[in-house]
Amino acid sequence: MPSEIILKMEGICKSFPGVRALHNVDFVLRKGEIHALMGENGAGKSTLTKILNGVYEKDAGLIILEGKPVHFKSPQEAQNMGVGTVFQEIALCPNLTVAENMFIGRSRNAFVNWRQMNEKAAEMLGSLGIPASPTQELASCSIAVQQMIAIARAIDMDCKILILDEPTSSLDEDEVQKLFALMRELKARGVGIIFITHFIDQVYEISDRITVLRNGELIGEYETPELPQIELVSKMMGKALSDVSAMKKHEPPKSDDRVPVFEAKGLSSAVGVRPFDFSIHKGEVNGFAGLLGSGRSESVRAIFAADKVTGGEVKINGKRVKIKAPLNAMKLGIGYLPEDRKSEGVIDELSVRDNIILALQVMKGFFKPLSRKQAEEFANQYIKLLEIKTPSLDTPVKSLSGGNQQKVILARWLLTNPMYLILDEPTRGIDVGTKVEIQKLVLKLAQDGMSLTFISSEIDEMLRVCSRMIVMKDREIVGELSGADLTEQNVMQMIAQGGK
Amino acid sequence: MGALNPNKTKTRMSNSTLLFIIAGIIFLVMYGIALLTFPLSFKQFQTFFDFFNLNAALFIVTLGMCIVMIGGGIDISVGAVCGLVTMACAVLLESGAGDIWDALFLSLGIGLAFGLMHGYLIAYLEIQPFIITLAGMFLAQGLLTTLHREPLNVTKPAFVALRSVRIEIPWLGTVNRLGVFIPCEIRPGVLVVVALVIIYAIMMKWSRFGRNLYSVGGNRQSARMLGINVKKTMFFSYVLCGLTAGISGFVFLITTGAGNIGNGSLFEMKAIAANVMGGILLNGGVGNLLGAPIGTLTLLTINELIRAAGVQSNLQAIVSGLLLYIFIMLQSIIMSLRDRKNFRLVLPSWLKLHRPVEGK
Amino acid sequence: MPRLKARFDRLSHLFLPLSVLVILLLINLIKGADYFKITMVNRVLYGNIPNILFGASELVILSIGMTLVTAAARGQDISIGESGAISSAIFVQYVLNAGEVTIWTILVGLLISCVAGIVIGAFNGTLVSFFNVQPMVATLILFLGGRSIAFIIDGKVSPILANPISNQIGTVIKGVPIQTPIILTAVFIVIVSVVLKVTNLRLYVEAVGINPNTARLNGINPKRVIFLTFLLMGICSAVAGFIAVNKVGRHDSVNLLKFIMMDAILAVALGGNSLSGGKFSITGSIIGAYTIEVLNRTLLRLEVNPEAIKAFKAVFIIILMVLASPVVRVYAKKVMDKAKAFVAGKAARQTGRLKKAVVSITDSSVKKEE
Amino acid sequence: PKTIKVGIVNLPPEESGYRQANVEDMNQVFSKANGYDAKQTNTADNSEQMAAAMGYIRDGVDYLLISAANASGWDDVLLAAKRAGVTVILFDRLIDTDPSNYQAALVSDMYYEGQLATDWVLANVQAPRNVILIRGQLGSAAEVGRSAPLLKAEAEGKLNIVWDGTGGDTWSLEEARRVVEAAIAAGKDFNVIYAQNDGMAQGACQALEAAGIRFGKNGKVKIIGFDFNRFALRNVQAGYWDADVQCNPRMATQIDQWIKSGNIPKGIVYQKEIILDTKTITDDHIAKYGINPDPGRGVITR
Ligand SMILES: Nc1ncnc2c1ncn2[C@@H]1O[C@H](COP(=O)(O)OP(=O)(O)OP(=O)(O)O)[C@@H](O)[C@H]1O
Ligand SMILES: Nc1ncnc2c1ncn2[C@@H]1O[C@H](COP(=O)(O)OP(=O)(O)OP(=O)(O)O)[C@@H](O)[C@H]1O
Ligand SMILES: [Mg+2]
Ligand SMILES: [Mg+2]
Repeated sequence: MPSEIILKMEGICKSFPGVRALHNVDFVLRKGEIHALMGENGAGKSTLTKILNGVYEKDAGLIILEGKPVHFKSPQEAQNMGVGTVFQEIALCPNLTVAENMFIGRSRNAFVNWRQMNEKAAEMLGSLGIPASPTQELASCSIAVQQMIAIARAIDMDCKILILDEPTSSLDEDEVQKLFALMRELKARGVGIIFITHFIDQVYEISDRITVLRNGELIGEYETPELPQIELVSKMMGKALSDVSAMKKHEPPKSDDRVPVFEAKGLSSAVGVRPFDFSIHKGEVNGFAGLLGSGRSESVRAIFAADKVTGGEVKINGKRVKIKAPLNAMKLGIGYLPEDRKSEGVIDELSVRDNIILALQVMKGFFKPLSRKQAEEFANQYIKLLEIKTPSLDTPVKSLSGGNQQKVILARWLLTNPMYLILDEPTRGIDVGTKVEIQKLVLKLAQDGMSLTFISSEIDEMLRVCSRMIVMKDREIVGELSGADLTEQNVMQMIAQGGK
Repeated sequence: MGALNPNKTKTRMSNSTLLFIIAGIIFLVMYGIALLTFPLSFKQFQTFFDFFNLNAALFIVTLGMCIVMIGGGIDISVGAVCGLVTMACAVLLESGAGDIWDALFLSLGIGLAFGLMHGYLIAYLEIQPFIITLAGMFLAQGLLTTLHREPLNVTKPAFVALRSVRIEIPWLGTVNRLGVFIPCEIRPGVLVVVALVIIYAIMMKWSRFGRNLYSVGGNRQSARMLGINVKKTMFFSYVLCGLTAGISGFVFLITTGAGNIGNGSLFEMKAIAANVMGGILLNGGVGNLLGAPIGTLTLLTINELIRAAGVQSNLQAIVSGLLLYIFIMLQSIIMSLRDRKNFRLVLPSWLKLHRPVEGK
Repeated sequence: MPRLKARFDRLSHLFLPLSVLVILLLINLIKGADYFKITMVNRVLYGNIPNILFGASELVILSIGMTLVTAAARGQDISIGESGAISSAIFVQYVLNAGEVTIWTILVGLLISCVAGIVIGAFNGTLVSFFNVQPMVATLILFLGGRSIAFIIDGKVSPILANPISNQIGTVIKGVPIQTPIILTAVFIVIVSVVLKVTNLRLYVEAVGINPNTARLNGINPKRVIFLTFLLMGICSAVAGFIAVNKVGRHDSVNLLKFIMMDAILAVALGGNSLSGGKFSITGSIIGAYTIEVLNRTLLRLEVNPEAIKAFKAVFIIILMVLASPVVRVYAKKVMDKAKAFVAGKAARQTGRLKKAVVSITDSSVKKEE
Repeated sequence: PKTIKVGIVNLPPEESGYRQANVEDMNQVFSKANGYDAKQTNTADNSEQMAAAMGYIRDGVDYLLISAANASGWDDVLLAAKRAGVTVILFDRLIDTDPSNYQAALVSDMYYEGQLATDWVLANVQAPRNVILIRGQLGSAAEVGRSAPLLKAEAEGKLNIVWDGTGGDTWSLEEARRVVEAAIAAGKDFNVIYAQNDGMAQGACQALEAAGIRFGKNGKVKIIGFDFNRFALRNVQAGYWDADVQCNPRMATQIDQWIKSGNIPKGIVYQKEIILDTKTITDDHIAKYGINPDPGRGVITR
């Protein structure tokens, strides 16, 4: 495909205090191609795109856009020159309407034509099937919807280069397909698309070319069809990976305890999940399956009392307990890793150490601070265990890459050694290698007697670790699958048919 | 998912609108109660007009403050700048060095200068607004005392003529103690207030700057990512606020006719209070510009209520604090009630999307 | 060595407030070399430094509370002066009605005024944490009405606290060479640091200030933490009011701690803390508070015309804040790096090409490995 | 007899101790028991004051008493009062307007107070007279009035102001203390402290005391305060301070007499005010003229 080169980045270097995020990276994007940017967590993918779109300033290197060297000092300049971005962490304004979020910062008119804007927005939303109204405040949309709005905005921007930084991490299969259709359309129009994701299948489905980064260095650029999946993974990880496939065959542990570790009857919460029953046994891993917005997160949040619980009865090891606030749940041995990392997971300005010990510390109580030495020990232990890439314990967690932040939160909960751990999308934004590690970890924890709930938008991932699957539809539990019945086919069917 | 028809989605009222409506209703209710309890005072139209006539400067300052508050900032120098302008203009006019136009330009110039300084330091050097505008306040006060310490009356005939301009409304008015009919009158400052309210309201609702400011106030980081020039937007909000404070100084001078060290003192606090009552949050990103005059009216109505009720001197501050308290509580309770209930009311059941917005 | 560096890094946030303080002290030194001179007057240390420590005592205590409130509630308490005036009015009333004044009377009075401070803090804190009112607005209520309340408690006069113990608390205790308010402030600071040591206050407050949502999901109740900081602020105000009223010997509801919130907020900012919450440094704020005291005195020392004193203060604050501005610091660092690179470059050129060759060899070998 | 309706427009009691006394005095004298139906509005904002005054005129009061925050801009209000037949009496602060616009004005003459104090210095302190001037809230009527005679005397070469300091926004003791400490640190030679209110004089004394400088009747430095707080008078009586100048906040009785007698003078009336020093002060004075509580004979308030 000898098509015209639209963007050339040469010798890009970027360091943050204590980290070399990019070193001498070259990158070439052609007109009308979808170019996947691959790498492990912290490889520097986001950083590279952020240098391109003016969020960060590069330390060294050249950016040549359509043959002309450019130097963007702000996303605004980049946008004006035709570089559109969907950021990894959604960057929209919650206090503006959906339509405004789609159009703000784009027009150079001194005045806003509301009617026209709303009409255009409604059209876009309609054609993309985004369930939101143009005049609705963005804050009232779910993350997934916000993500789609961000995409809609970028797509509508009429740009030459479109950067999609993990756009699919919170979308379900349907929407991913919709997005891909759009990407193909844009590609046909000659837009160069940089696509970042950790879903390898998606890369092979849509991309033309792959650039692999590792530890801030360029590994190479490849034509997608010419690079076998296994090789891609090993290039990303820097080692031959035989256990990727080996992993798939893990047998979920079965539990035979009679009394469930956790049992809920008629549980409901203020955000409107229908009252539901749920139980989990010692050493069991179960999952919640369902479409986007089917209420999976809401259900587990009710278990942890993350939203106000409005009714229901809860038993732990057969004993009735009251869980009114997250602290109750924590004290009873429940842990919860929320799906929205940015607003509910990390405390971004606090150090990695403080973020890791947070939950344990809170459980110990206000008057019993861990000694510094102890805290450091704990933190180091988990940094090693989960291979968290951080320059130091004192680094604020916000300067870690998305995936490493996620690991920090995981470490936080593992440190409390819960009896029952709820993981809501723990692998979102995590690279393949680590994903596998996490799945293994989950199974190991279960073998050691921990009960886990594992929610993921990738069904096969759940199938790999869960021994029982609870299927939800429209905020209601419609059925359960386990044992031999637990197949992708059956899950899909149940979601589609709503139970029987 | 595709089955979801976006047209079915009913729109939830935005925080700004809701707060504005609360502010409006509370003001109306309060004024209604005032009318019933103290008809003697409140039934006279002139009472209402006097709110504007005598407090035009406060209204204007509040507008400027409203803009920076929507942008997520704060400017506590406004009162001092207003005071400085009155004195500077008084000195200018009294010394005979300039005429009214010069004075007007001087007030705009001073306001602009402060606005530029604040804007630059806050937006481009990223210094905390509270501190910089506090310094701005000290600076204005210091300049004022350096300029002239004692009260200074402006006696220049042209100015005196300007400041005695009245627009009479012959068909509205009251009969006073001696049975003389006094028509209602409006002073020139009021026209400035009305003009500014209209201009600013249009600006905040329809101009790119206005919308950008909302987005910057809501989330600075996101605004930048959306391609908004955050620094420029913030910069302009402070420039505008400074400029507005300058205008208010001139209007203040037209209202009272003298430069004085006490002019505009505590305006910043009043403006903040008024804006909050008008539904503009200090966090930024939320509020309707029209809330600013509504809030100011509420504040002034509280004053007039306290006067008419003859509240004991030492209790006046306490009572006005208490009324502010009740007001804020009402606002907060309504907001939290809505957070609990409103979804069921406005949205179809399958669309109950709710997750508390971070940062409240 | 790395340990030392880590420790140094941890203290790096103090660089700003300290450097500002040092600049001011230098200005004073230039004005007169005897600035640091300390003499004994009536067997008590006397000089500029004791005067500064003495004068700043209330401000230091208040800025500690302000730091906590700022960090957790992401806003400022502007009613601290009023709160101090009210609680000290209660203290004075208690002492005046207690008959004979002993040290116990004073202590009980202090305790009562602390309770009053806590009640006031609870009032503000309730509004902020449970009713979601922004701190500055919530505390505006007491800012407006507080002094009237204090005046009414005073019985509409300005009562006099003329007893020897109060006098000693406000000045010196016989035989102690340091003025009592300085000692009290030091004790207070020690208590605060002990509290920070034995509790998780810092972690809770910072977590809540940065991300209340996450804090909640990790078992912290953000409302309670914010509420707590206001209670602590109340205690700080009460103690500051106690010191102030004993210094003055008279409860002047109008002037006691007037406008001190501005200085306290300034101290927090000068201490390198963000006024929009999150991470905080109490040490920074304390240094900031002393810096402000030094600043106020510097202006006097420079014999600035009283009419212009505020303008000068403003100019000083602006200069200090500009020096402290993140943008300027980044810029300065760039310039420094360039200068360093230049010097290093010179050195490198002298060592000749040998090194370069080595570097390029190692570089290429690294590349080959991949 | 029929109750007399009075509207009082005054500054807020939070402004100063003086104002608190003034406001209280007004409230006490214009009471129901005394045959008045009076309301008082307290605000430092000129516009709000005018709004209040207009309100009282609309309410149809018989007398309108005004202590204006700002000396100007009142013409409309006064005219409205005239048209409505309301008698206007100014107290404490004058308004810059044609005297025909109001009936009477009863005011303290701050300049006169300053003159009393300056004259006292000239008469009782040997040259060279090196004065530390501690100003109150800058630009306030009291500060302007009390500073002027001293500055004038300096201009005439009768004394030197070696140090000129201010409390800025406040009349606070701490500021005064700082000012004197700064003067001491700068090695200034001084023998008079002219503090513009009693609290500030007290602060100055604290600074002197800490520095071991003797002051008062037997000391090197002469202390002058203003306002006639009883504690200040006791300090003077004990020879701890040297002189105090009266500033009488109690104007209500006089105005009450005028109204009741129906014999209101026309134009400006200045209150009679005095200066007391260690020689002239008596217990009677303290009891009669002092404001705020009395610490008792022999008690010195440091
Ligand atoms: N603002 C920042 N400050 C300091 N370090 C940063 C910052 N942003 C990124 N880094 C560091 O730069 C490196 C590259 O991060 P980047 O976000 O580009 O990774 P990524 O490839 O996008 O990873 P992920 O897949 O997890 O999102 C990481 O080590 C990260 O810690
Ligand atoms: N039909 C809908 N349209 C738009 N938003 C919805 C709809 N149904 C639910 N939501 C919102 O979408 C968000 C996601 O819902 P929830 O987290 O319960 O679902 P989930 O199955 O966990 O989905 P996800 O894959 O996003 O985690 C919630 O905030 C919910 O309120
Ligand atoms: Mg990334
Ligand atoms: Mg979910």
